[in-house]
Amino acid sequence: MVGVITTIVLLPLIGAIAVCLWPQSNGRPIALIFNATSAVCALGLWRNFDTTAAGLQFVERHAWIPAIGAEYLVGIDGLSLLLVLLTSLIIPFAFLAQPAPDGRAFYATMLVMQSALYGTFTAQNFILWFLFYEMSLIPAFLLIKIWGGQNRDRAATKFFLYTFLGSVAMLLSFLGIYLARGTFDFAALAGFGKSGLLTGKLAWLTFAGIFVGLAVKVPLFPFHTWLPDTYQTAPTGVSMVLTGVLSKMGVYGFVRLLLPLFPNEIKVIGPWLLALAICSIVFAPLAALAQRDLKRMIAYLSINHLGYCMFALFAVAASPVVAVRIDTHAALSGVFMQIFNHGITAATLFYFAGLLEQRRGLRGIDDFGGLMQRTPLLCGWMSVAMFSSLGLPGLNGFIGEFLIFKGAFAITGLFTAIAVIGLLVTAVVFVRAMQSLFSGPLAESCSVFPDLLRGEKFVVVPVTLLMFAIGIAPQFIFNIFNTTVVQMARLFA
Amino acid sequence: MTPTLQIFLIVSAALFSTGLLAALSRRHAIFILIGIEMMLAAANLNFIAFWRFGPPHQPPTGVMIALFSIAIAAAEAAVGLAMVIAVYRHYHTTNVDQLDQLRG
Amino acid sequence: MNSAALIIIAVFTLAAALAAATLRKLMHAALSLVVVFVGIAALFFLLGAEFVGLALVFIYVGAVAVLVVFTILLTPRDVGKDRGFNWGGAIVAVAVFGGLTWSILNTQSLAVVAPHMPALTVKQIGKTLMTIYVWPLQCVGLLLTAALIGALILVMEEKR
Amino acid sequence: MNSWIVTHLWLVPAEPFAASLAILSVSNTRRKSAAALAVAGQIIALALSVVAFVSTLQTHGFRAVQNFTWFTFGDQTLRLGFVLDPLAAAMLVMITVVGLCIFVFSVGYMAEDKNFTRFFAYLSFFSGAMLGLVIANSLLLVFIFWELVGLASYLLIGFWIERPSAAAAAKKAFITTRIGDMGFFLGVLWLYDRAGTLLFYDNGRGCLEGAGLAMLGASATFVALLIFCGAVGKSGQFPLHVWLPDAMEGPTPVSALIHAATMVAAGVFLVARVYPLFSLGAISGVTSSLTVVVWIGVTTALMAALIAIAQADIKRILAYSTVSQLGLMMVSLGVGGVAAGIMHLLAHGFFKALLFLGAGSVIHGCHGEQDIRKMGGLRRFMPVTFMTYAVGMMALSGMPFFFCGGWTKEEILHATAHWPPSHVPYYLILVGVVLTALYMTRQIIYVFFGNPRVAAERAHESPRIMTMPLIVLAFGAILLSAVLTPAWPWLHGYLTGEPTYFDVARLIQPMLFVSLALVSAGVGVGFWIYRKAGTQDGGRPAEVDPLEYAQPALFRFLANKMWIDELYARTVISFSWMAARLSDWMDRYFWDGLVRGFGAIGQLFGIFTTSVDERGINAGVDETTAGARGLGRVMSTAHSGQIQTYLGAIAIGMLALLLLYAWLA
Repeated sequence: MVGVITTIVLLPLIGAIAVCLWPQSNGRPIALIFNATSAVCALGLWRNFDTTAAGLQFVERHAWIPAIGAEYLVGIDGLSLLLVLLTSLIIPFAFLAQPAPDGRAFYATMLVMQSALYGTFTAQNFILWFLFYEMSLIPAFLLIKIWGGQNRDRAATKFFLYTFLGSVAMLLSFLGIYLARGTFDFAALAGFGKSGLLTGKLAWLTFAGIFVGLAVKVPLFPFHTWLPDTYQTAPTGVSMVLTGVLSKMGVYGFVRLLLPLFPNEIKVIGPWLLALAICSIVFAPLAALAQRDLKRMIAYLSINHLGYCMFALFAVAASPVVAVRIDTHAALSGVFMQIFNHGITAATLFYFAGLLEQRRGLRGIDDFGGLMQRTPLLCGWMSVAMFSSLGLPGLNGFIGEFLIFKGAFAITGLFTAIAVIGLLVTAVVFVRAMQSLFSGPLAESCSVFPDLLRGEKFVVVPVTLLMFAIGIAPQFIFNIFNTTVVQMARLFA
Repeated sequence: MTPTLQIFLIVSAALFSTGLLAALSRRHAIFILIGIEMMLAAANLNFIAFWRFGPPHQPPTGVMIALFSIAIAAAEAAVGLAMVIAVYRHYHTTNVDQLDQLRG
Repeated sequence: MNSAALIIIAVFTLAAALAAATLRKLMHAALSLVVVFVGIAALFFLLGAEFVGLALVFIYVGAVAVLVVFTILLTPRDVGKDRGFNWGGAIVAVAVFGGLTWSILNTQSLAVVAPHMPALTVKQIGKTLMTIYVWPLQCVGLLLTAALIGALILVMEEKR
Repeated sequence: MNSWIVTHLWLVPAEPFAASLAILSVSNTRRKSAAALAVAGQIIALALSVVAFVSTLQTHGFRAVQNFTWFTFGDQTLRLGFVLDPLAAAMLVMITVVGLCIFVFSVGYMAEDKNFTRFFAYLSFFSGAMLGLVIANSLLLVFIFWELVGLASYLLIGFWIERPSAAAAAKKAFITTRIGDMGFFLGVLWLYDRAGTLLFYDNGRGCLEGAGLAMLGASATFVALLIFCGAVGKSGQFPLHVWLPDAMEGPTPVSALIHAATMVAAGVFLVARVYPLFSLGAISGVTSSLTVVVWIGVTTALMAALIAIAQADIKRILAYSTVSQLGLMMVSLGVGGVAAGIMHLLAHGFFKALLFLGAGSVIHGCHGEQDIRKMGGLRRFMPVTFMTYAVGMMALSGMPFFFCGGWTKEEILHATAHWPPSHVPYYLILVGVVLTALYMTRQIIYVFFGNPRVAAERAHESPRIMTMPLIVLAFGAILLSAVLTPAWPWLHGYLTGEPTYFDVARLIQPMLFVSLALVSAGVGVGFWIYRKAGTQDGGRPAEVDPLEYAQPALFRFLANKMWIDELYARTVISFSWMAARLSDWMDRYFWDGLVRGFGAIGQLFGIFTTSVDERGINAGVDETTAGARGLGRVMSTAHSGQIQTYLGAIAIGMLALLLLYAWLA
């Protein structure tokens, strides 16, 4: 009997085959049907998920390669469920993005990536996890390389080299851990973490390997330089998935692997890690301020938003004294919230950037002007996404950021005070973008733009409503992971 | 004085490095193949030496691997040399400097 | 095991190897390669692996070296202008040699002498090949066949 | 048990919010229904506010809270709440009354605008956010509404979206106030950390009650100052006042509602709301945080009043006047006169809204002209506007007896005079009072007296729908005096929770004469200086200001707003641009180059062989000439397609592994 998680992971793969075999040249309808089916399964998972029970649920365990400790072990806890739901939300959203590449291969590749993402978020054994983790890399590479815009070769190679080198470092580290401890099971490894998984130089070496591998994926300053190029050149839908879900794999890895496995190492170099996160938070929006390309600008702000996640995680893990429970809970909840919120908000921003690009053919900030007069609806809904991204209360972005800051402030007040600069600069970036896109006299080149079309409204309105719902009454999201937060907080107690 | 394992290993290392030298420094494709053959032979020498100096046991794994390795090396040499001929026909050169169709 | 024999064979082999790597004329290098293989085969004899030594001589000296020579003959002219020697490669090779030697000498567990061992008979080898290693043997056979066909296809005249 | 209005207090802000949503969802062309919805929302909010106000009259020092859980994170909960006390109730009534007047006025003022419905949606949204702000019982909830108010202000300043100057002003307002808000945000975090709760009142466990304050201890000063940062930004205090005058780019009703009567008062309200944090551990009413408040307030009050003298735009004069008055309120709060400050805030809400709407009426009558030097003699063409404007001017100048501003100003002077640490603020404020009278006199003379100039030639009185709110507000500005006099200081007692009684003997106080003398001096000097303003006089051309003729250098200094904008442009703004460029450059070249350089180390062999080869020398030369781009070229050289290069890379990797082995062994 195949379990529900396996079904969710396999459905997109079957979909990919179906798209390839489908006689019509456009694979989008078929792809969307399979998306929807997985999403329905994910919703069923959510409905039957026991939010009060600790530990993994819906576990499926089969022997795979006993000789190297690899088993097929999937299961979800609150965090995994959150990310599965996010994936189910973002991928169909990305399929509807404009400008969309033609052909079946694009959709098939995206479906393969979706399957890999589901696998990554549900696998609980390192080998299996790593397999899915890498499986997501190759479709991403192909999507950028084949369907990307200008400089796609360079961007794709850079993306691949960075993430691939990171993965190699991580794999080697895990081999080291396996040789020392003889298991690949996340839960079992986490059990060793407290007393020190490894000792001496080897511990630092494995730590460094995993750290670099994950930091590239997130990305954390200064491993981020692949990101602006990649996000800029990738097709809109791919950028949405990259920022909405793929970047979360890194954060997920930090939560699931690095923090539980290396608590002592993180404590030792904690201030340096915090400084890196602060650099992400402060320098990325400053760099965004200097960008003229809309997608590149959003890409830099993505670095900033994930910097908050890293900041809170490091603060909790690196806290020199045992943090008060409320702070740990706030920081962890904030991170999870931010993961979800950034996923939908950044994807929406890319979606809008795509709409503008499709209408104008260009996407420089200076290529537009006075859009508010011509396309008030487009501008209005896009502004909502922008305000959500800059953390306006009442929209989703604020909840996560407030909790992150709340948790981090008690642990490391000075760093938090510096991190606030990031909030400010983000606001400057967006307000400036709104000024040059929406206001002023209507630019000649924009005078024939259509406003939001019916199909586009169907995409934008539900997502925006979700932003409002999370911003005003976020409890339904918190319910997903509250028990997981409590459980994880014990690690740091 | 009876020779230790180290001496054999050093000889093998020297042979390997010489092979590497040939493979890295010469421009002619056949020289590169010669270098690779030497490196493979050095590896075989290691297998045999470790087998001889290790604890005696059945089956003689080192010898077996060396045998297979020789067989595979032969196959490799056959294909490699065939490729040299094919490349020569196509480009009228065997100088690897000029074979950079895969330039990034 | 005789140290004197070992040293003589080793020096002989390495000298031939160096010649194979550095001689200007390809034909001379190919012939030096034959000498290298004979030397290695001698080392195998010294180590008590007579069967492998013989196989090496048959295969390398008998087949591979001949192949090399034929290839050299089949590609007589070379329009390449640069016949220079790349010293970068030499430095890397020396560095690799140094690194390997250093680690070999620094590993105490390698300073052992050969234990007494009963001679390895061809019968034993044959038995092992046909029992434990029967699958790899079949695979190698398949591989060789494939290589043979592949080489043939590669060297066939391109159709116009 | 709480009364119905306390448990349903959320309905007050919900009405305008609902109206805003409803307006946004109706078509752009249905103007009448949009206006009706907005006004209806405001009327319901007003009615509910009055109900709330009445319920606070039951007892002295009435306070009721309604707290609820917003969400649970981990096993912790975050609670928010609403509070109804005299401060909140008084603010509610003031905002809804003034707001209603302005809504009605807008129906006339914006009648021609093509985005009429959007305007009312924004206006209702603002009103809802502001009402939420005053009834919030949690610093976090205050912050949330605070930001929403800022958003509404941003949208409304930039309402005329096709004007680049409006967009720039909106941007400036949003960013400048957000600088203050970031301080406020840190204050929220700090308070939450120390007190463990953000609720103001929670049956003795709130952060403004005994136990919560005790937990704060010495950090209260920092928390208070950080919160004050937010107030500085929103209330346009020095040094973050620069956005407020520029905000006059918005439609005039917006200036009246947001930038005069309500939003800018939010800062003052906030300080009053969290006053226990400021006064914690006070010695004879003085703490270091309050001292900061006083000095910031004094600086702002005096500076803004000085700048107002040299402005020519009718709305800018009022804007600087607002800044100055807010400074005055801050001083009042800082020296301990909380009730006085809030009373002035309420009174200011009425008369400044009146003045702005009057200015709007003038601009409407003069067909969009805002330069006072081009007006003149308007009292004949616009009698109602003139009368109401004069009432507003008297109230703002602080003319005693009949105008509410006089009584509250007198009370502020009284409080300031007795501030223990220093008398300097008192004297500076006296100067400020004279200056206020002076610039208001100047404005009145320029606009309503003298000869009609260019813009006044075709001037006409505004329609009834615009003059009615003016009259209502003018009466409000006068009638409010009834509860402000020292003889029957009902409002003072209501706010402080002390019983009040009538005693006509207290009506006459020394401070009254000081105030009267100063205002008279200001008005008198004003009439003397500007008696011939707008006409040719001696060697002075007609278009030159008398003060400009007498003191050109000083006038230019003031007219250019003391060059503070320029100073910021040269320092803060250019610095942040440099930082942005630097970050971008570092990213593109340094970090990326560094990482690529790391990659190149792995491919050292590629570099090595190329540097030996002639091709390598060429690449090397290129590298030096092409600067940082050379690194990329070196990288691509590594991808040379040369198998030997790849082989070499493998060998180097092997060496690296050996080195690692050596390091570990």
